[in-house]
Amino acid sequence: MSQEMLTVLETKKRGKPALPKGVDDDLVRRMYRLMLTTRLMDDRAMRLQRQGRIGFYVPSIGQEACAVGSAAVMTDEDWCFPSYREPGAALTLGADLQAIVHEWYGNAADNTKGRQMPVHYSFKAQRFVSISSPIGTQIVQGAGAAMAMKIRGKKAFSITYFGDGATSSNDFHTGLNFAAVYKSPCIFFCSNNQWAISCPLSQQTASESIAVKAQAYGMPGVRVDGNDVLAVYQATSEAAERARAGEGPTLIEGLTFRIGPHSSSDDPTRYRPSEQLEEWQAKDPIARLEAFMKKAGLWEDAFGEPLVEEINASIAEAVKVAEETAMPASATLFDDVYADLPAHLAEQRDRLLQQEKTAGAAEMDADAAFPL
Amino acid sequence: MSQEMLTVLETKKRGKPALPKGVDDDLVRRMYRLMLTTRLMDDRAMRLQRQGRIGFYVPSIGQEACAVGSAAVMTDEDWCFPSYREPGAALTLGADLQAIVHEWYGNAADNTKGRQMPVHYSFKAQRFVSISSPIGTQIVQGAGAAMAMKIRGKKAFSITYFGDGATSSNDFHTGLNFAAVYKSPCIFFCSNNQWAISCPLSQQTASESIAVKAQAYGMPGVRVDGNDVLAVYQATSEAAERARAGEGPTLIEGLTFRIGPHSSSDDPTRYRPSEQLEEWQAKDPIARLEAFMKKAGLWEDAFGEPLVEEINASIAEAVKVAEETAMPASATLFDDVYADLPAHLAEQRDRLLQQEKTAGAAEMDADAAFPL
Amino acid sequence: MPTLTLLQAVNSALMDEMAEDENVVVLGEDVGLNGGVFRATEGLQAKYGENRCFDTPLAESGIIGTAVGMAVYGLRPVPEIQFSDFIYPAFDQIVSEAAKMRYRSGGEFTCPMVIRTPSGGGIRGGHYHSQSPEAYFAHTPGLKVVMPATPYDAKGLLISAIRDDDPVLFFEPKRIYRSIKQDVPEGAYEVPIGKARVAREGTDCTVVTWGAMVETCEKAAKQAEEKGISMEIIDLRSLVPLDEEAFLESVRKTGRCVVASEAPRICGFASEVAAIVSEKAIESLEAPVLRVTGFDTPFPYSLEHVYMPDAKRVLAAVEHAVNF
Amino acid sequence: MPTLTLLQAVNSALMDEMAEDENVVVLGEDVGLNGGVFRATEGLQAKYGENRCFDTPLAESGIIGTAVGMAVYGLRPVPEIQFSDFIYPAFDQIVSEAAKMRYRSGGEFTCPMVIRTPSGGGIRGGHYHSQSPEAYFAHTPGLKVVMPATPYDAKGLLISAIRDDDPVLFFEPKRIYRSIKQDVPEGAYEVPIGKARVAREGTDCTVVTWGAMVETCEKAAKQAEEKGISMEIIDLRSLVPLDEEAFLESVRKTGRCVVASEAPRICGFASEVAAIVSEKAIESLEAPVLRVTGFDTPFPYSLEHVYMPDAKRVLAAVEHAVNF
Ligand SMILES: Cc1ncc(C[n+]2csc(CCOP(=O)(O)OP(=O)(O)O)c2C)c(N)n1
Ligand SMILES: Cc1ncc(C[n+]2csc(CCOP(=O)(O)OP(=O)(O)O)c2C)c(N)n1
Ligand SMILES: [Mg+2]
Ligand SMILES: [Mg+2]
Repeated sequence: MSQEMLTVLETKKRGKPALPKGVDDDLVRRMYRLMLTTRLMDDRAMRLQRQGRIGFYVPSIGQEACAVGSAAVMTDEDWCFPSYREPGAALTLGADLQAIVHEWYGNAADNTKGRQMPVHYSFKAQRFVSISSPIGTQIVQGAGAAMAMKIRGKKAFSITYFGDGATSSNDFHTGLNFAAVYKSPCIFFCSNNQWAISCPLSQQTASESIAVKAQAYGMPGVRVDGNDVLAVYQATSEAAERARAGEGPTLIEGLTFRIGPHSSSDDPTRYRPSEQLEEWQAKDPIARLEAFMKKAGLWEDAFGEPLVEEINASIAEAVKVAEETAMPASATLFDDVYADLPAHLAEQRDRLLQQEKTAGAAEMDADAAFPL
Repeated sequence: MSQEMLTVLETKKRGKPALPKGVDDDLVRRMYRLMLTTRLMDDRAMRLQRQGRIGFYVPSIGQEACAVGSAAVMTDEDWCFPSYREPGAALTLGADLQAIVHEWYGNAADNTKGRQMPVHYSFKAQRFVSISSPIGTQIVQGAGAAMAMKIRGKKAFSITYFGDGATSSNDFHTGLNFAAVYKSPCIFFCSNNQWAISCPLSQQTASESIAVKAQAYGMPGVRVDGNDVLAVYQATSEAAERARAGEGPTLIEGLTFRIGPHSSSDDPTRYRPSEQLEEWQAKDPIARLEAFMKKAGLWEDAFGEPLVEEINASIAEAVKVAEETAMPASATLFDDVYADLPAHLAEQRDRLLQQEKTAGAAEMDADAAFPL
Repeated sequence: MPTLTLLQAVNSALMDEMAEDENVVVLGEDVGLNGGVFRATEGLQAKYGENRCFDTPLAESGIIGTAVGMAVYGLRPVPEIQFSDFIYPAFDQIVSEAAKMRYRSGGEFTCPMVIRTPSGGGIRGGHYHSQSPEAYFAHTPGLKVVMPATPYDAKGLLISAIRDDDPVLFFEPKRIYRSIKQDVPEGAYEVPIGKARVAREGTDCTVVTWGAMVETCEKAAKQAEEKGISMEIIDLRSLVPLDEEAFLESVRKTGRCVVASEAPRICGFASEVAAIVSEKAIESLEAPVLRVTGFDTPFPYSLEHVYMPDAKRVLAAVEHAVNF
Repeated sequence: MPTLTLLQAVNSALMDEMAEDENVVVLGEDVGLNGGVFRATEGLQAKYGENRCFDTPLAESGIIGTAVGMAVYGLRPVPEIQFSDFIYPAFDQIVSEAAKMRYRSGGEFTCPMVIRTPSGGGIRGGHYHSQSPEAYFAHTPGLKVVMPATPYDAKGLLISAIRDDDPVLFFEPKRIYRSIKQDVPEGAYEVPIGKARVAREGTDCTVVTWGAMVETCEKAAKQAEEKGISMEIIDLRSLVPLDEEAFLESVRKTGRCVVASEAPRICGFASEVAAIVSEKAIESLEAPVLRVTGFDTPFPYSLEHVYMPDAKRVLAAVEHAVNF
C-alpha cells in the first residue's frame, strides 16, 4: 500500500490545466456552484441555530469537495447512502433547497414529516436514502443495495458516505467484507476529516491510512485529496467504472478536515489545536477551485458576489417559507410506523386526540435543547 | 504483505534439525503427548456421542498443532480466550482430563455445573476463560484483558483463538482495532481451517490471506503452517516477546484444516470435496511431528502404542467416573445468575421445589437431540 | 394435500414465494448448498440459483444490514439467522434501521423483509441454541413479530410475512420442527398476520400462548380434562400486531387467565398479555392472571427439562386459577 | 453539603470511586479530554491519568467487549455509552456475554462492570437521542438495571453499582441532568440496589415509576391534590432486582395502580409491573391497572412533547382509576 494521494487541482504543468476524464467546463462550474451553495446553507443554518430558530445543525464546512465531487459521478440509476455530512451530495443529486430547509424545521411540509432532527434528510426521488444518526449503519446497507443491483443485473452502483470514526464501526467491517465477497458494485467513500467529535484519527486507528484498510477485504483502496473536487471526481469515476464493469467495490479515502464544530452543540476549542485548524483553512476546497478556475479560464465575474447574493436570497426565501409552515399535526405521530395502522396504534391515537380535546394539547418544554 | 508461510518441521538441512528458540527436547515430547491426548479425547468423545452417552461434541482433529504449539508459549501470567476448538490449549495449560470429561456430561462435578453444552469449558485456575457459542465474542474480550494487563503494568499477554469464519464477525474488527490503538499486549490466533460449517474460505473473505488483515489495523500479521507445531510455537513466541516488550498486538494465521465434521451433528460430505480432505489428511500434524522427532532423535518406543494405551486408559477412567456422577440438582438452576440470589429468583426456586414435591420432577424428553 | 412437518411447510412457503416473486431472495449462513443447518432452505439454491439463495460470511449484522439495503432498494429479502440466539449482533440493524426506516423517512423508504429464525428450547442446545427472544422485538415499534405453532400456519403466515410491506421477525419453534405433521395445501395461501386462533375451546380457564408452547398447553389441557377442568387455548400466532380481542373475549367468558411462554418472565410477552388483561378485562377476572414462563436465569443445558415450562407447570397454574 | 445536579452527582460518584479503588476505569467516546459530551466524566482524566479514563474508537461493541475482558480479568470498568440509543451495537456483548459470564462458567468468571448511559427524551434529540431501552435489559437474566431520579440517589446508586459484583446497566435520565439540584454528601455512600423509595405518600392511587418520570408524576400529584386526589408515588430506583413489596404494599393500601414510563408500551417495564400487580394484589384492586407510556411508535422530533407522557396524561389515568 502506498501512501500516495491523488491530487489534480494544483498541477505543476504550465498552461491551461487539463480536466479529468468525464469533466467538462460546465461540470466544473456546476460543482463550484454546488459547493458554494452547500457552504452558504451551512452559514445560514448555523446562524438560525444560534438564534434558536432551528434546534440543531451539523455543518460540513471544508468538506464540500468530497460530497460534491463524488456525487457528481452518479447517474439516475445509482443510489446514495449518506451520512449527515453530505448535504453537498443531496444538492448535487438534485434535492430541492426548499425541501432541505423544511427538514431543518421539521414542519408539516418536511418530507420526513418532522420525524427526525435537522440534517437527517431523505430524498427518495434522488435515491438519497434516509439518514440515521447511528454511525456506520448505512455502510452495510449500501453494500446490500449494490448486491440487489447485481441480482437484478443492473449496471449501476451504490455510494456510501461515512467519516473516519465510522471505520471503527461493525458495519464498516461487514459492509466492506460482504461487498468484496460478492464483488458488488459499490463505492465506499470515507470523508476522513481527522476527527470524530473530540477524538483525533490517531485514537481511531493505528493503520497507516484509511485506504489501506481495503486490503483486509481484497479490494482496491484509493487515497485522494479530499479538498480537491476534481481529484475526488476522478477517483470516484474510476471506481464507478470498475463497479459497472463487474469488478467490484472500491474504498476511497478523501483526506479532508472538519473546519467547524462537530455540530451546533460542540465546542472544538476544548480539544483541538488551533494550528491544525489554520493549516487546513488554508486548503479551503472552494478557494482552491476558484484559483483553478481562474487559471483554467473558467472563472466568470458572476461567480463572485453576485452568485453569493443569488444563493443567499434563495436560502432566505426558503427559510421564510419554512417558518410560515405549520408543524405536523399530533395524529401524524402514528402514521408510517407500519404501512397500515394496526389496532393498538389506532387506539393510542384515538385516546390522545380525545385527551387533547378534553385536557388540551401537550405543551412544548421551552427549555429543552439538544446539548450535543 | 507477502504470502510466505513460516514452516519449521521439514527443514531441508541435513543432520539433526534445530529447534526454535525456547524449545527443548522435553517440550517437543510434551507437545507430542498433548497433541496425541487431544486426538484421542476427540476419538473417544465422538464415539460417546454416537452412542448417545453425551449430547454433542466438536472435534479438533487435524488442528491440534495450532492449539498446543501456541498455548505452550503461555506462562502463569498470560490469559487465554479460546473458541470451542482448543481443547489442546486447555490441556497444555494444565486443565484436568477428568474436569474436561465431566464437562461433556454436564454433571454435578462439572465446574460449569452443567450449564453449557459439551466443549464449552471454563478453567479459571488455568486462566482459560469460559467459552461461549457466539462466534467471535472472545476476540474483543481478549483485547480488553490485554488492556487491563497494560493498565496494571503487567508484563503478560492474552491470546485469543478463533476460526476463519470469525474474521467476519464484528468483534474481530473491534478487537483488533482496539488492541492496535492501545498497543495492548495481545495475540490474535486464527486457526484458519478453511471452512465455517459448510462455507469455504472464499465465501468468507476476498482477501489474499487472513494475515493480511492485520494491515488494516496497523499491526504485524504472520502466516504460519498451522500443522507444524514448532512453527506455531515460534511465531507465537515471537508475538509474545513483542507483546511483553510493549510493542503491541500480533495477528497470527495458522493455516490448517478441519479434518472432521463441523460438529457431531454435521455431515461434511454434503458440501466438501473429498480431494481437499485427502490432501490435508496427508499433512497430519501429529504424524509430521512424529517424523520430525524420529529424524531429530527424540522419538522413544514408548511414544507408540504404549502411550496411546496409557492415554486411552485414563480417558476411559475419566468417562467411567463422569458416568457415575449425578446430574446437578434442580435448585442449582438459580445459582450464579448473580453473586447473591435476588428475591424473584428465590421465589421461582421455591415454587419449583414445591411443585417437584407435589407433582414430581420434570421429565427429560428422551427424543431431544441437538440437530446441528 | 401433502402431510408436512413445520420445517417442510417453511420450505414449501419459500419455494412458492420465490417462484411467485423474483424479488424474494434468501440469504444466510449455510442456507445455500447445505440447505440450512435445519434444512429449511433445502433445494432453493438448486432451483433458483446462487443469485436468489446464497451463503453469507459469518456476520449476522452483515446479513441483516445488507438485507436492509436490498429491501430499501426494492427486493424482498428473507434472511435466515441460524439460531435466534445469534440475532444479537444484528440487533442494531433491526432495531435502529429496519424498524425505523419507514417512519424516519416519512414513508419514503420502506424495508419489507422477513427475518426467519429458529427459536426456543427443547433440543438440548444449552444457553446459545435455545433462547426465545421475541419480547425484545415486540418492544420495538416498527417491527411485526410472528410465531406459528402448526405446519399449516407456518406456511400461511410465512407467505403473509413475505408479502407484508414491513419488516417481520418470523420465529420458528424448532422443538416442533419435525414432531408435528399436518395437511398443508400445495401452492400459496395466506394466514393473516394479527389474527389469533382458538387452538382449543374450553370454559373454565383461558390459556394464552404461542409457538411450541401451544403443544405443551394442549398436553396440559388433556390432563386438565381428566380432572374435570376445561381449558381454552388461544394461540396468538402473531405478537405484533396482537389480536387482543381474541383473548379478552375468552377471558370474559372463562374469568381466568394463564399466559404460558418459554421466555424469561421479566418483561416477557407474557407480562404484556397479563398487563392488557388486567387493564381491559379486570372486571371479568375471578382469579389473578398467572404467568407460566421460563425462569429468569440463562437457559441451562443439563437442566433444560426443569427450566422449560412443561404441561405440569401449566396445569398447576390453571388449577390454581380455577380453585382460587 | 454541596448542592449538586444529577450530572454533578454522577461525576462525584466516579471521582470518589476511582480514588477508592484503582481497579475502577472509565472508558468511552469523548470521555477523556472532552469530559464526555454531557461532561459527566469531566476532570477524571486530568486527575487519574489516561490509563484510568480514556477515549475509545467509535464502536460500542468494542467499548463493552473490551470492558467485559477487563472485568473478567479483574478490573471494574465503567464504560459510558454516549446515548443509550447507541447501545445496540453492543447488545450481543451485553446480553450474550456480560449477562451470562458468571452463570455459564459455573461462577468461575465474573463480570463486574457498570454501563453508564444517558437515556430518555425531552432534549429535542429525535429518534436516536431519546429512547428508553431499559426493558430490553430487564428481560435479560444476569443483568441489573438501575435508574436514579434524584442527584442523591444518582451518586449513591452509582457507587453501589460500581461495588456490585455483577454487570449493571445504569441509565441516567438526561432530561433532568441539570434541572434538579439537591444536597449531596461529599465522599462515598451507598444507596442499596433493589430498594424502592416512596417519593410521595398518598392514599388514593399508587403511581409506580422511575427515572425522569418521577418528576413528571410529582407534577401530576400536585395537580391531583388540587382536585382532591392523593397520589402515592413509588420511585423504583432499580428495575432488576425489583422491590415488589414496595409497590404491592402501596397498592394494597390505595387499591389503585397506575404505572408511568417513557418507553413504548408493548413489553415495556410498565407491563411487568402491571403483570405483577395483577398476579399478587388483584384482590386489593378497585380499578384496572393502567399504564401511561410512550406510544408504540419510534421517538419523534417535532412532536416530542406530544409523544412523551406528561403530567396531564398521568393525571388523566389517575383520575380514571380513582373514578372507576
Ligand atoms: C453508534 C453511534 N455511536 C456514537 C454516536 C455519537 N456520535 C455522533 S457523530 C460521532 C463522531 C463521528 O465521527 P466520524 O465518523 O469521523 O464522522 P464526522 O462527524 O467526523 O463526519 C459520534 C461519536 C453515534 N451517532 N452513533
Ligand atoms: C454469531 C454466531 N453465528 C452463527 C453461529 C453458528 N455457527 C457455529 S460454528 C460456525 C462456523 C464457525 O466457523 P469458524 O469461525 O471458521 O470456526 P471453525 O468452526 O471452523 O473452527 C457457525 C456459523 C454461531 N455459533 N455464532
Ligand atoms: Mg470524522
Ligand atoms: Mg473455520
